[in-house]
Amino acid sequence: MGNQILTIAGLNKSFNGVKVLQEINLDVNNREIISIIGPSGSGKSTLLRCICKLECIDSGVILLNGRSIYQKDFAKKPGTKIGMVFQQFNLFPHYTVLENIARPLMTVRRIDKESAIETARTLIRKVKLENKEASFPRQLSGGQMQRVAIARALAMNPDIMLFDEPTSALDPELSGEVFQTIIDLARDGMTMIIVTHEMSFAEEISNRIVFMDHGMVIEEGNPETIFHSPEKERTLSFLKRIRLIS
Amino acid sequence: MGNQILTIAGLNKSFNGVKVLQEINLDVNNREIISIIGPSGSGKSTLLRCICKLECIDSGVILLNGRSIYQKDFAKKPGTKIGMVFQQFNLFPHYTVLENIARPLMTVRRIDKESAIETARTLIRKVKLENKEASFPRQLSGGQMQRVAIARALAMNPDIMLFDEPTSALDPELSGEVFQTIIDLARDGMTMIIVTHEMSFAEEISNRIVFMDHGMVIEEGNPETIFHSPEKERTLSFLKRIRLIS
Amino acid sequence: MNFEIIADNLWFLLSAALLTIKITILSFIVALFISFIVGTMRCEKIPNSVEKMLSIYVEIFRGTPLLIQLFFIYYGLPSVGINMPGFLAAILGLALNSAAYMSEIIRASINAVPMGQKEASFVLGYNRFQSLLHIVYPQAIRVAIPPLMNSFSSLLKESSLVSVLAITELTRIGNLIYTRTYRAFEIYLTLGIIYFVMTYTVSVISKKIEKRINKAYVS
Amino acid sequence: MNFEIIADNLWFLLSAALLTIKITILSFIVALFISFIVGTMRCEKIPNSVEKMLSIYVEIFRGTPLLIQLFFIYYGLPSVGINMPGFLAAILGLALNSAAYMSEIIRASINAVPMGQKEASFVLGYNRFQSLLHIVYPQAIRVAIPPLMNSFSSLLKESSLVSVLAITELTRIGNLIYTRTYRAFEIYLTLGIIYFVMTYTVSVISKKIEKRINKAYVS
Amino acid sequence: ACSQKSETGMDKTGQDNSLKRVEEAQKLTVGLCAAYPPFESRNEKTGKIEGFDVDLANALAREIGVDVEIKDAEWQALLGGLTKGDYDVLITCMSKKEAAKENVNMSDVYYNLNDVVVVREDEKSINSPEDLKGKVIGVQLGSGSEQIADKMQGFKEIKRYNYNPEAFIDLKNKRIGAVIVGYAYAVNQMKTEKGFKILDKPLESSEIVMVLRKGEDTLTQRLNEAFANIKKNGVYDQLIGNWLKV
Ligand SMILES: Nc1ncnc2c1ncn2[C@@H]1O[C@H](COP(=O)(O)OP(=O)(O)OP(=O)(O)O)[C@@H](O)[C@H]1O
Ligand SMILES: Nc1ncnc2c1ncn2[C@@H]1O[C@H](COP(=O)(O)OP(=O)(O)OP(=O)(O)O)[C@@H](O)[C@H]1O
Ligand SMILES: NC(=O)CC[C@H](N)C(=O)O
Ligand SMILES: [Mg+2]
Ligand SMILES: [Mg+2]
Repeated sequence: MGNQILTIAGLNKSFNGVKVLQEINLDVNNREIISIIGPSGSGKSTLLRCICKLECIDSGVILLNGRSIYQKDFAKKPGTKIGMVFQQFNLFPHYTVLENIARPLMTVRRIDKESAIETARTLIRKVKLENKEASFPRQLSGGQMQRVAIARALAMNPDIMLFDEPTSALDPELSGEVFQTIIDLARDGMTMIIVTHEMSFAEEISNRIVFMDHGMVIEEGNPETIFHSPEKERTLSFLKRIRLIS
Repeated sequence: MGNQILTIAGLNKSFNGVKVLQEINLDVNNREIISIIGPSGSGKSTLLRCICKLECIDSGVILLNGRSIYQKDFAKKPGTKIGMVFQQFNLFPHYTVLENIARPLMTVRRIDKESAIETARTLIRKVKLENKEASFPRQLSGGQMQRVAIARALAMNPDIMLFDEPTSALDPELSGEVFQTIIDLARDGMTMIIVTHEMSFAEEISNRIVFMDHGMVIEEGNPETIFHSPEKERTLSFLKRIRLIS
Repeated sequence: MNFEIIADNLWFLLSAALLTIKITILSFIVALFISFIVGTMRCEKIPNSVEKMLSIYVEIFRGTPLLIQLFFIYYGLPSVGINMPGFLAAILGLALNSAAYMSEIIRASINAVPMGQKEASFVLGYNRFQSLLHIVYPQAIRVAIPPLMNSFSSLLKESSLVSVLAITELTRIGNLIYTRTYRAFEIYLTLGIIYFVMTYTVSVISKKIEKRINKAYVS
Repeated sequence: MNFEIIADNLWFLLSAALLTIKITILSFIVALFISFIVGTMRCEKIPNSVEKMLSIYVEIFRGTPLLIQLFFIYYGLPSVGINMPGFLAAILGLALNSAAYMSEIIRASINAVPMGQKEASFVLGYNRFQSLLHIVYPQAIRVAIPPLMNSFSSLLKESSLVSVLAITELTRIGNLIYTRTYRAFEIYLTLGIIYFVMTYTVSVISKKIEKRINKAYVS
Repeated sequence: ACSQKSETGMDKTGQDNSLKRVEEAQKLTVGLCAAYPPFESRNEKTGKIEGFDVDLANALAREIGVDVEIKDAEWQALLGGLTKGDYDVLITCMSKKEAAKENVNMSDVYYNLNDVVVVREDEKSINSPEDLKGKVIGVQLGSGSEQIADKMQGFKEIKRYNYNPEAFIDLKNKRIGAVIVGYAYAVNQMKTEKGFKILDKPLESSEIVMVLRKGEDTLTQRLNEAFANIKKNGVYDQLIGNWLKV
């Protein structure tokens, strides 16, 4: 329990009276990699958005390293930073690749320009975009954009990274490079929650799979169990449908 | 020769200096049904558009019932009317189904309202949309819209009907009803030129198939020959590609 | 504060407002007429010289202040033999000015009608004019109505400028009352309210029409 | 026709045109400032009462004629103790009027920035203000520049109305020469040309800027 | 540019038919600018235009045996309007100097009006016209007072208003130091609005006339006769008593 990094308990969330998340309980240990799967509209994105405070919640607790994310000075304490990677990348179009990573450091962390650029360069190397640092997002491929987005999130030195379908907006050929970047991160020991529809990727990378439906966690367990001998009927039928399509 | 309804000879057409139709010769006999096939950009639509004077031509002759379509009083003589059905239907959105068919009769032919409506009703029955006559186009399915478009063209009592990919904008389920309408027309003895990518339909309905590529008629002949033992290499490779896809 | 003056003159103010409305409606009708012709012509194939002339008309009237246009028409034109009463000059000036803007609205609305509509009507045998009248206009108008209502509002406000041509519409009546009473605050406040009520009414009507159009298009 | 009068007064006219430009630029700057504040506030979560007030401001200034607004500010407000020189009243009137329109442009431009941009910056730890300054504005401005240039042109033309506050800008000088010479045709024609040259210049610059922006966005 | 003038003043033979025209129309059209009490202004109670000039016009018309139509117009537009043919005569407290800008006919002088300097009651620094040096003064655009002001030297600035009332508002609000205006107006002004005083020493005297189109001598003569009559029969003095008694 001592290495539990994220704790979600009794989380409820509704939009205009419609329950979208119901009594979610989820613990994430340090260095753990969790994939969330489930049909469209099951609340996966909403869960991630609650964790990074893009949505406010109706009830429940979300603790990061033992501190409620709703504490006033939450983001200022060490060990309380959350990185988020969006399906649509959401790079800043008016910044170059380098600026996309360095500027937030300067603006939010008040780090001086030189160190910010240095950090940014290190991360650009990490996602293998050395020759693109002066490019603008519109000059990049989707896969490259997503890798920049990952580097940008990493630059803030987060304790946990959230990925919301990081490859859904990409052509299959481009998904590979993004997966590789995430796998590299896993190797470095980053704690991650990944929402994805790519079952083989989820199976390969995760310590744990969480299956959601209708705003509830239906089943969770190790990839082996969930993908090959799930307990619940609903999980099984979802997996069947998904495999049919892909 | 006496029953040749449409004669195209030495037709050339270019857009901004780019040749789109080159030395097209095509004769259409009365009651004949011709399908034009060919790859995208080969000039099929442009050919139809030249025949119905939506495009002007660079050189060549187009005769309908022996009269040049560019003669001054062309459209006023009997036996010189051309019907056209578009891929995008182009129904008039501010008219009901009934009005779409009756109004052109009233405006163009100066037929009085009662007779126009009567004619329109007959045609609506023919395309089996009796219960839709008061609907607006936006309230119809694509297949229904296309049938109204066919009825509208028929109302002008044309000597020949041109169809430019009449089902390309439709879901496969809806294509059937449009094909059926065209088949009914064929049975009534209407002369038709049909541009289509639906090879099996073309094979079933046509007396003759014309294969075009790069603005030229590459090969023509009866469906049997063209589809099963074409002479030209290009025809063969086109048909192979098309079959692969569908 | 002394609103007695307003009470005393309310009747005059309201009848002047009526004149303002009359001027607005008249010039709007003229502008509508001009803008339909100009806007339509600029969408059709017309001789290059005519197109040039129309575009110059639009550019000039959009590129210079209405006030100057009014002065020019009323005070300037008589010296080249074109002499008209103030009321006519006002209507003409407002209409020519608005029509320059409105013709661009009409043009955009006509261009918003899909090409296929014109083609379909042509193939059915409509001539240019019939196609325009029966097929293009009815569809273009739906697109044009909201911005045209907006033009109407602008015209209502801009009609205040014709007070400089000594037409006793709302603004000038305000000025005249003010000459005798010096109660600028009360008078201009009242004028503002009257104008606001008028433009607000227009915008309410406009929203209703828009809603009805959208509804008709969606259902 | 007698354009000697114009030649005689050309210097006069051009220096008045300079004042017109000065008035326009000054009020544009003030309007820009107001419209950024108003437009931004109306995009953010603000107390309902404040939102109401801002929307009333916008509606009133868009719903009444500028002429009345100018009269009210200059001649009306002194009676409630707000007394300012004509130049200031002119700038203020023009700016408040334009800002009402421009704030809607700013609002639309901010809303045109995809929600994801604000969310991304929020997740990275930007506060509201930083997000606005570093992420939202730079993107909104690209969208806003063409319509804002248009507002500038309108302002240039509307500045002719401040002649009623006895400010000797271009239109007033024209009137002055007119009452001395009665050569309305030549004078107002010249005024028209000067205004046209100014607005035309603005529109040329505006098109250049637009092109550059589009290029930057496409390449 | 002068050709259009013949359509009003002269008939085809170049004869002056102005009197005939008025008599035939049974109407004398009088142009004035109703922002100059007590000569002409709009009564804020009745909404009618009233004043010395209006009554004078009526008295003269009665002598001639025709009706009067009053047309209100901008001061700056009056002379232009007269030449255009909008009015038969201007009776609007216009001085010879004001009218001389245009080639016009003038009647006999019907009033002598001093121009005076008006200042705030509490004004200490301006006691005579000489004190106006270095001050901002206000006048009505295009008026005789403006001409006087232009002739005098040494002002800081001359502010030219569309109407005198605006000048007085600015005077009251201390935006300017003095207003130069006709004596009668000044007196009337001080009846409605307290807080001003007139400097004892008048500036210049202006001869007020009726203004007609150039060459319309018959009408000018007839008006002069009529004026002589009402002066003789006491009507004129009565009007003076009604409007211009100080
Ligand atoms: N801002 C919002 N307002 C109202 N309803 C919302 C909002 N965002 C999400 N919802 C609803 O909440 C439910 C869960 O949405 P969510 O996006 O979390 O699903 P998801 O599992 O991420 O689906 P997908 O796989 O399609 O991304 C859906 O029914 C959705 O319509
Ligand atoms: N209005 C036009 N202006 C310029 N080029 C045109 C125009 N219309 C068609 N073309 C060109 O002419 C060529 C023939 O076009 P056309 O539409 O006739 O082909 P098609 O055989 O109908 O193709 P598809 O099967 O895609 O409909 C194409 O290269 C097209 O780009
Ligand atoms: N009716 C008028 O406005 C008269 C003007 C007057 N002559 C003046 O000097 O101001
Ligand atoms: Mg989602
Ligand atoms: Mg085609």
